[in-house]
Amino acid sequence: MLFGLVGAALVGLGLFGVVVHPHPLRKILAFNLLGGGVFLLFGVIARRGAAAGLEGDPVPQALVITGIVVAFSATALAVALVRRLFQVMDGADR
Amino acid sequence: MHEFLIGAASVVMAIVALGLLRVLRGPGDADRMMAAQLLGSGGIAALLLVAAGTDRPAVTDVALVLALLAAFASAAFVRHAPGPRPEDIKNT
Amino acid sequence: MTFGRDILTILAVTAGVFFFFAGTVGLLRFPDPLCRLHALTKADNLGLGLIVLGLLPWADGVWGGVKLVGIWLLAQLSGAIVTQMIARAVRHGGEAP
Amino acid sequence: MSAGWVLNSVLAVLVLGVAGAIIAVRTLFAAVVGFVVLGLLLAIVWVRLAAVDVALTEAAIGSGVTGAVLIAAASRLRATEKVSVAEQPGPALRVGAGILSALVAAGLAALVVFAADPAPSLAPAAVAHLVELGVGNPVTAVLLAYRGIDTLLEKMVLLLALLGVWSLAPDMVWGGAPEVSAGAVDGGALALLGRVLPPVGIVVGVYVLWVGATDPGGAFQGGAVIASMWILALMAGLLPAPAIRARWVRRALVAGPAVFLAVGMAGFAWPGGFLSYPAGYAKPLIVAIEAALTFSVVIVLGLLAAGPPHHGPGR
Repeated sequence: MLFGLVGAALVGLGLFGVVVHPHPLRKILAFNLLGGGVFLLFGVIARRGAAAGLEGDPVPQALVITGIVVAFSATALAVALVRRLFQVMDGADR
Repeated sequence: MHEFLIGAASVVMAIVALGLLRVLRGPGDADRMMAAQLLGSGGIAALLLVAAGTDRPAVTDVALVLALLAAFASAAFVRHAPGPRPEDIKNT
Repeated sequence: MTFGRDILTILAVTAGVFFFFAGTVGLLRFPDPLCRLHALTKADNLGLGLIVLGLLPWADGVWGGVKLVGIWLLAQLSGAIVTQMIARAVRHGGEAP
Repeated sequence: MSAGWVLNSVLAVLVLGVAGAIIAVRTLFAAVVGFVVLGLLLAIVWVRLAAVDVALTEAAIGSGVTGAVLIAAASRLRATEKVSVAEQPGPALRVGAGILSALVAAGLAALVVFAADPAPSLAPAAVAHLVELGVGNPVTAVLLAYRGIDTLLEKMVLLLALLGVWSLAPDMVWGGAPEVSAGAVDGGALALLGRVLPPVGIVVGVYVLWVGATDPGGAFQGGAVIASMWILALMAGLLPAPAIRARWVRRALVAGPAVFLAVGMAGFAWPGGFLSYPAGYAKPLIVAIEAALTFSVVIVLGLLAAGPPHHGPGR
């Protein structure tokens, strides 16, 4: 429950950062923050679903694991895009 | 005893978190990495304490992975640390 | 026997927490990066080491104890190397204190 | 329970503080270090939420590999920081974004506070077939048996992301190798780390993969640990970064999904459905898929972190 509220706050902070920060890398960071908040919400839902001798519902937990891996691949792609963007912009300036 | 171990984990986390002020203050990026390194050791210690305090030995594996990867971020930092590098001058 | 074990754990863990405290104070209060690095290594070595020592009696069998010591050694090894790398970065980067 | 409550509160305050700092701090590098720290804190939070599998994933991928990618990017883009200061948003946008974010966060918080009671749970359904599968870890069972298709598609997402990263290379270097190593400028400390850590790391990675059948762990966590060791060796310049047109790279990338698909297709012939395992063979098949997946995950994660090719195949 406590961590659920933390998750909600992370989503809010991340959203704010995505909108407000002009630098694309900061936007990527903020977006990962937002994602982390959503994962935490899932974690709290999983914990509440403790049953059948388990301490948490394994289905949301598995979803979060998949989510973390997908978030990493998206981040790596976004970082590569940003680096290429700045390379191209540098070239255009000169 | 379990209460003591969990309590000790809280204290360790709270203490090393103070070191995070260095991340904010800097001044250099090296100082920031140091604070992160300290929090890494603190996190490992807290996880070990939690593993013993909640009788969940699997948590030790998380500490093991953290200990292994603690050096990884610092290595990435050193690899790209500012300073004259022949290849940097060539590429930028 | 149990009593002695508990005393050992409490003493070692408390001492370990103290070294983390000392390391943090050093990191915050020492004037230049190399001094701060020096403070950091104390926390890394002794703080974690004492906590591992205190937890050894609680380890999950011999294998669990080996894993605990292994984690400490790993942290030692990478801590030592990383510290040296950061020190070099401080010197070459010319980050004046 | 009181000590546990204290620990949870300390963690909650820390996570919020670090998250706030990531958004508020002015220098890019401080924000990235904050993100690495946040990953570590979240790993501990996951342990407190009794989700040790997720904690391992967060420690290995969320903090470790992502952190390395972001630190590298932040160092390379240091020069671009000042350019964008001129594009700071005005106060109106800030206030608007603040209100919007606060509303979203409040809505989610309300969801948490007024959550459905009793909480819905699929845990009993997940436990029901564990004995038949021969897998002791329910999360592994969900990932590879009940919802195997999600995991298969996740592998495809990783491959697509890698293709996307590669496509960003200029035409003339297509098929070449990414640039990861800097040569031994740091006097050998990095090279020492690159020599000493990977042997330990590979053992730990295989261990994490192996215990995944019964205890927290699994293909992605183990794969991420081994992948970071590979990247470390690449950074230290001990191994050459592979050219992306190399045949072994392509084969390694498809090996995991190919084994997964083959088992899935075989499911049509024998037990009667895509990705269904024949009775009695579930555990060996799951372990085989995990081993193949780990191998591909290592290569995909490593190459994703390495970035697009930097110099042409000819050189």
